[in-house]
Amino acid sequence: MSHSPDPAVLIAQIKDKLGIGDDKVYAVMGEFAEPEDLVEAGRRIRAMGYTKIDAMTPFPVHGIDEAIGVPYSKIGWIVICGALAGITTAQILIYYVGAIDYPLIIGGKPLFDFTYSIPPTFELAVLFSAITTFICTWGLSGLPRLYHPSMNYRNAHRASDDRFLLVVEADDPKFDAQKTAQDMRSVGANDVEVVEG
Amino acid sequence: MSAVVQDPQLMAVNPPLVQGATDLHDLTDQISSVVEAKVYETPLKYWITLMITGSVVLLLGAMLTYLVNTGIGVWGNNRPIGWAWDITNFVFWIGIGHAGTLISAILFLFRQKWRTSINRSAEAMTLFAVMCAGIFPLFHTGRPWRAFYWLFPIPNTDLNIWQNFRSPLIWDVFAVSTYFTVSLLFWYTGLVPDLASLRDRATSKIRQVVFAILSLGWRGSARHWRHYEQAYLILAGISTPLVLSVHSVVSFDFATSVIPGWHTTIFPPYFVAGAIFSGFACVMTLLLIARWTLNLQNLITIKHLDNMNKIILVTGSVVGYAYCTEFFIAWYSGDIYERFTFLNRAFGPYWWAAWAMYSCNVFIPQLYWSKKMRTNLWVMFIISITTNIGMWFERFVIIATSLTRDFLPSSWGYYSPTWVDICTFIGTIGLFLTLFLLFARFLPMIAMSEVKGVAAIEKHSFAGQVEGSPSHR
Amino acid sequence: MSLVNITLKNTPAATPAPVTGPEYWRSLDQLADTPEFRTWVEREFPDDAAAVLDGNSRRTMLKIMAASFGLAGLAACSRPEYRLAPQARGREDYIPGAAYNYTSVFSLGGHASGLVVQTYEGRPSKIEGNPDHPASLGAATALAQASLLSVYDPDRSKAVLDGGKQSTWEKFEAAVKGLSLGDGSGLRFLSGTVISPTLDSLRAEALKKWPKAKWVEYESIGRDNERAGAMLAFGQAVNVHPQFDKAKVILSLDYDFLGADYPTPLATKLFSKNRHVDSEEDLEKISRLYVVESQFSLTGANAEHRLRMQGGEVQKFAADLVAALSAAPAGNDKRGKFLAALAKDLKAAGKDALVVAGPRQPAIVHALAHQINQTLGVATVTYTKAASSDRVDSGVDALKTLTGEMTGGQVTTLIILGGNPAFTAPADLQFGAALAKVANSIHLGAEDDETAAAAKWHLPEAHYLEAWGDAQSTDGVVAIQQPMIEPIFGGKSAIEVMAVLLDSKDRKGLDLVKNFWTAQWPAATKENTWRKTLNDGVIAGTQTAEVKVSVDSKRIQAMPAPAANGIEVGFVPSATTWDGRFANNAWMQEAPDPITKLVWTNVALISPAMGREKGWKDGDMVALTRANLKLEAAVMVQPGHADNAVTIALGYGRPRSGSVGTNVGYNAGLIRTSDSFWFGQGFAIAATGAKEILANTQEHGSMEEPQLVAGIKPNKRPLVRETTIEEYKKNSKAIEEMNEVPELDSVYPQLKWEGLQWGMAIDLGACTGCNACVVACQAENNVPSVGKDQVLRGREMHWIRMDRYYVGSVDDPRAVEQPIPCMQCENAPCENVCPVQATTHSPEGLNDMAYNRCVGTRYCANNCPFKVRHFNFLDWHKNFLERRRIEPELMQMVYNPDVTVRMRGIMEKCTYCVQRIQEARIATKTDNRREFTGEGVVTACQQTCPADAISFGNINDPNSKVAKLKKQERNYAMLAELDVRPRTTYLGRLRNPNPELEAS
Amino acid sequence: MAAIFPKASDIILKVLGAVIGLGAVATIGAYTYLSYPTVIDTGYQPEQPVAYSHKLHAGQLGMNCFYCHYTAYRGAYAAIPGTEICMGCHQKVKDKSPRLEMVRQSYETGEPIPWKKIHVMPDYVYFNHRAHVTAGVSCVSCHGRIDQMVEVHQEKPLNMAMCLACHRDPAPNVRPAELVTQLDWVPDRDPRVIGEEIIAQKHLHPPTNCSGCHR
Repeated sequence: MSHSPDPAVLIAQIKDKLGIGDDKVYAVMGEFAEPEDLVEAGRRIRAMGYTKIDAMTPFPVHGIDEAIGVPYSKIGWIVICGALAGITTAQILIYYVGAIDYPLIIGGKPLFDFTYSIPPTFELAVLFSAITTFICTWGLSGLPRLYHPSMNYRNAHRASDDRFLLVVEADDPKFDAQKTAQDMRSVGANDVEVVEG
Repeated sequence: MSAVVQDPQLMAVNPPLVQGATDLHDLTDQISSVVEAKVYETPLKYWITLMITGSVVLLLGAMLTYLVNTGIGVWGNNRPIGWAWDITNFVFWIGIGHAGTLISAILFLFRQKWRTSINRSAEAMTLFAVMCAGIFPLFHTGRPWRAFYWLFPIPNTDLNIWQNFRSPLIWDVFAVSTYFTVSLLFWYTGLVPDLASLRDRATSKIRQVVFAILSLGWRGSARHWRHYEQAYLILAGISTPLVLSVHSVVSFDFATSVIPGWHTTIFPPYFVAGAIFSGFACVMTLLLIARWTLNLQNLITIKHLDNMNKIILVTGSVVGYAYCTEFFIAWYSGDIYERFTFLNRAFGPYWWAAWAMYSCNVFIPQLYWSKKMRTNLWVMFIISITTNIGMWFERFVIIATSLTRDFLPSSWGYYSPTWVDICTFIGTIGLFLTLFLLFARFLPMIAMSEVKGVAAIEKHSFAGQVEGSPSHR
Repeated sequence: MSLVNITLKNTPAATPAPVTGPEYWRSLDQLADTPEFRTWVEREFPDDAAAVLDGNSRRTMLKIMAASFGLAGLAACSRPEYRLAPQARGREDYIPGAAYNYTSVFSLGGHASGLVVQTYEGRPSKIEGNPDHPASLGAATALAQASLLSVYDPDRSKAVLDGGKQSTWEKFEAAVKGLSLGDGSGLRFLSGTVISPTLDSLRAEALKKWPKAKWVEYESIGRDNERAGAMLAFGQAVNVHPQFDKAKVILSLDYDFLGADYPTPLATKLFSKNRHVDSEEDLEKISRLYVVESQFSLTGANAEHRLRMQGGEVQKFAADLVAALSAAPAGNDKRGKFLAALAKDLKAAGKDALVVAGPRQPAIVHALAHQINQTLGVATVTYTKAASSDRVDSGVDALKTLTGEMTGGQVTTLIILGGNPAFTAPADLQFGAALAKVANSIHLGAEDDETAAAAKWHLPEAHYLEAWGDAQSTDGVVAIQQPMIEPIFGGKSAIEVMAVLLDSKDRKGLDLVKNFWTAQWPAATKENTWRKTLNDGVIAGTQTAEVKVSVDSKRIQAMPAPAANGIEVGFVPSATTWDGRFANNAWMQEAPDPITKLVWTNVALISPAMGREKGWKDGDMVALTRANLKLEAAVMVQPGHADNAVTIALGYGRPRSGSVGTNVGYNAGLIRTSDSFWFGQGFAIAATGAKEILANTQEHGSMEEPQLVAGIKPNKRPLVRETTIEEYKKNSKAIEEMNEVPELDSVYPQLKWEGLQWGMAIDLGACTGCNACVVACQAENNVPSVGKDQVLRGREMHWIRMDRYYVGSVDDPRAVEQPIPCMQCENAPCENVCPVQATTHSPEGLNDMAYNRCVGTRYCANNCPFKVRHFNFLDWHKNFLERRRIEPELMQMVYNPDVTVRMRGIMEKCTYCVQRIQEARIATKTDNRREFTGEGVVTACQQTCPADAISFGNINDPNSKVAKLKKQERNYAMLAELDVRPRTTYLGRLRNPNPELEAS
Repeated sequence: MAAIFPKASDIILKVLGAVIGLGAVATIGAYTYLSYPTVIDTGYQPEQPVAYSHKLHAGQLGMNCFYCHYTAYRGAYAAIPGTEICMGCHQKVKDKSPRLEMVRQSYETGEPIPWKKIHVMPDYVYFNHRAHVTAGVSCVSCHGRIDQMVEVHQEKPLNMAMCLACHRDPAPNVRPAELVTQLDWVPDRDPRVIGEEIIAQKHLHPPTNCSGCHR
């Protein structure tokens, strides 16, 4: 038998979708003083079967990605497309301008020639790839954003200073606030906290 | 938490790049304290310097206004010397800029850890130098109010006329604007994690908000870092050929012309070498000043300076080699005009400029063969200055002396600058310094996250656990 | 980190930010008067705002009309309101904006040259030579060209002055009625050489009315010596007509007939005639020119052989030559050799020889020249009877007598018809002072000048393009002087003033002239003849018949050799300001002297030897003194100048001229005396220690590179190429081979230039370097004058310039001249580098320049191997007006409406007069509806060239002259090795030296 | 540490971004349209000192354009006729009309009638009416249907793009020269074909290089 869903629930769902829902558990977070410990702990937490793990560090810690299973970045491929776009744009622009839209005899040279189109083409390729890179970096990292639940963690501000945070997010199937906090402590995390937001 | 170990023997063989900082937090403190200092906490000498340079910027504004109101005639340019100080300064500033990119990009690719403490300021320097450079191509035109948009291929419903892609000047427009954009993105990308640190350290609400926005909400999450590092690597990768191309294109302005002394195939490599040369000299000057005014001895060590001096020595010699080649070709080509141009360069009315450039760029840097000289602060300061002077003269010699006496003796002429020429150049120097001082005071002058990475390695380097800097895999 | 813990007491006060963007426009707005206008101009085309607001733009007349009908006060639309003012009762079939040509005539120094004047909306805008006039043959001199600018000279005298106070013509006429002249014993007339038959008739009338009156003719630069010489030789007044084109061997005794000594193009026309080489035979026609002179004149520069000596030694030389013709002379020095070879050559030439004497040489030298010509039995000179009246005294002596009478008080009324005697009269006469003693002195003059200041009455003289008149050239042909425009400042011409004095019934110039002439014609055909005359510009059948004359050698006494004591100072007419009447003419002031290349000044020219001896450099100030006379002037070392001699041009240093000419240069008149009118001995010269900066348009005077490093031989650049006829006969490739060009290959496919293709060939053999093309181009293309300070900065704007290179030793060089317009390169290096396509190539091979697209990077100019591109570093037109504090309207009227007036910040250059090409194209295609093949296009420089050295046309048309010339073997392109493929090519110069002298 | 921004801020951020983005696009679009020559340059219609109706004279009375603008086929400028041309007719026709007061005055005094200029070219552009009219370019091509305008206004942008368009492909705008003043002319065949024939026969090749119009 079916019944129409309660509107209140619906609204709550929509609010959640928009990210302005009521506070709920985001993750369990803990901190480490040394990168090595973080890597080690990460490896172990993952071994326990957690999949939604993240780390917050003041500098890129070597080996953490493998440890907590963050996939390799795809930016490179996108940028190559950017570069190709730059090259085509330049070639088309120069050809159109010189040979199609307003052909003029200049210095007895042909209306279009590969030789003199090289420098602008190269520059445009570089420009396009640079811009692509820049946009992708933030886009893929889900930035810019002003609010993030992790910021409610007591020591979040030290993640950009001298602390190395380990995060197990709530939408992890294996997640259970008490249990997970337990595991975190067991791998040596300090100030373990269930972070809401 | 463990301190960065200072083992005496190790210090001897391989002094750590980050000294004095007891741990990561201390390091953050040291670097951020400059930015977070209250107005009165910053040394007075800083504010005084800023006031002086600031007033020079006003001078620049006045000069440019006068120029646009009255015409290029207020400069000394004439027929045949259509380009003089304007383009000289343009090339000079672009050249300065290059070292920044090279330090941050090429040294990065070559895994030179020692770059970390200087690359931020070097990149900033690039930006400011390119800004100064950009002033000249725009304002050297007779009708800047037209030039600034007729030089870009903006679709035009009224005229249906476009740019001439055969012209090296259009290549310049593309190269320089690309160069500025890329440098800016590169610099900003590197800045974001540090901005995040500042945000997290901020005590006042305003600072928090400002830095929160500037840092784009950076959390240092592993998911950020993986893209970030990739991006940084790519940007470094494309900046390297870019920086080479930019100065090659600048050199095309001359190389593709028909004027003896300009029409030379050696120009691209020669200009690039010169650019690195002058750029490193300029970085040197700035670092030494910063080191003095903001007491950064711990962060900018003698080792850094020594390495840079080695590069200055090498590039200086490359430039010297280029000079010799030019003369050889002039003689070997048998072209009477080419021949005369180079005789005229060394012994004509502008002999003094030529010899100033030979001495400053080739002879003086040879002192750096001795380690004593390379590590003496005063020596390196003076040489960094003479090098910049020398490189300015190089551009002037190439541009002006080649034009003074070209093909037809009837149209030979002589150029001497007016007070407006001089003040405009001084003005750009003021602009450059002002921007740099503001940067040094209001943004982290040293890439914290990177230094921390290095520090973390340093700590383990003698324990033999490290495979290269963590800032890339 | 050590922190100095202090608090800042004084935070830096914010300095007011510099003026930015919008301000800029406001500054321009000072020139416009209405906000609407400004906003519109900015919106519509800010780049030309300056031009428009300056009112420097073309179609100025429309604009001015518009302005006068009130451009202001229209808040309605964002768009400015242009008003159109059609003539309410216009002329039938008058087409606004179209050019109308009228004939007229230009008189100077006793010579007349016929003109064709182009007018737009009733304002003269360009002067050309009248092909039907015997003294111009279609060409016009630089001075004639520039006389156009004087029409619009805002410094011209604008009102009748009575004792310096403003008055009116009516008052003057009343005053004239009041004069009691009686039999005219106290009445004197002073005028320049009268060559106007109408004025002559009025003169006769006046002398009849006042029998005791006297009429004195005085020209600072005139033909008195020539006349006296003829008198002396032939015992009667004849005009001498040397036929330079018929002569094979020519000797010029200090006669700069290619330059300032001959104020019409005729001499150059004739001389250059047989220097055009189109075939083998033509090689034989090339004449051989010997010149004996003190200054290094243009004629000397063109001479095969030149002997420099003091002006005073010339008569000795002439006498020796007479002797040498009968008995071979002794003497083995340069002079001796020269004399011997010359005598031999002259004799060999026989009837094809020609000896001419310069107007600065005394009568005796002219007489000797006539004698030699007669002895040689030359067929190269003709004589015509000169009109002369015994009631007229002319020359310095006449003026001396007159001033005597004036100081003596015999003269109660002096009427000065034109000219500026107070400035031009010899210093010892003290004319100014004498003039002040005359009770009723009436001065008719173009400027409120030195004479006007001293005279009681000053009357503004109408410019010759404002007034009716006529002029007779030396061979008798009369041309009618038609006005192009009403007198702008209400001036009157000499004949009109005479009419007032004589109280004749005709008062208007037109009536006077027309009635004078029509009276002599059969009544039936009066009108037609008159119309025809106006159309042709000359009155048919007025040529005076040749006369046979013979020299009476008894009259020619052996003259005492002049005592050579100390420095000789010679005075020469200025090629730019003549006797000073062009001092206020910016075009002439900025036209470089053909030899010295100086602008905006004259100098004391000395020989290199003298320079070395005294240790003087260019610009050192010296004092020239004799008795109580003193002149301070800057010296310039002139290669080829005679030793112990100083030459200084007249016509500079005007103490009372306009805003252009006042106190520019040095007034040679201060030491010019009636006894040493042209040259004199016994001057002392000493450096004053001061230094003057001289502005010239050419720094380096030789094709040879300067010696920079001992041991490295400087190269000679093959720019101007010349060879001797002998060489050329031996090897016709001689010219071409002077520059070996490597095999040229381009990475780009070469364009095919098919159909109509423009090109130019300049014959360096014919070109004498007279500057006419430079000024013609300036007039045609609205080329601005920039002033001395800017020339010093190397910013002169002439689209075609005259390069001068010395050849040979510095003490005794020759000089070659080379006009340099834009080469219109097929592979134009300037086009490649322009970022905005402001300069591109037309399918007809023109290097187009779109001024309104140019942003002014100056890259094109840098990359131009010939440096023919000129940049508007400042707003030249505006600057010029501001410097002269005058209303733009007037100066604008001189502009050619078919050429854009360039604003500051943009590049400009020669375009082969593209406006003329387009006009011709439209004319052809609209009138006879057929393909335009390029016929009938004549560039401004080509049209005015007295030497016909410039040919222009379709190089793809095998029958065109230019195509034929370009096929010649002496045709070469400068800097061919650059593969820029210039469309302007040069024809190598062929010289005809005397083998005997060439060796030495 | 507490978050600096409230939860909702990211939504606001996104919305803000979207608004700014769309705004930018809209602005550019609007600017492009408003700065489009056909928009800004056309439609200028000042009030003339004399209420002269082209619709009446050229349209209904069917007077030939060249009757008044006779310089159009003889010179560079299609000049406004002198007052005497008006009076040629109006001495007899409507010789008392108060609306012609100014015309009569001008004829008597010789003071020109201050007509207002509508079709203005920049000073650096050289357009020659004679060349175009004799080539067979009709008045209508640049001035529109003047014969239908009571008060004349500018119909075409008269900008460089417009000139170029025709110079590159003149055929559609070329007609037999004697028909140039027939603004309402309807060709019996494809005008392009007619144009091409005339172009071939008159050797017309309009320039598209700079010096064609700029000197």
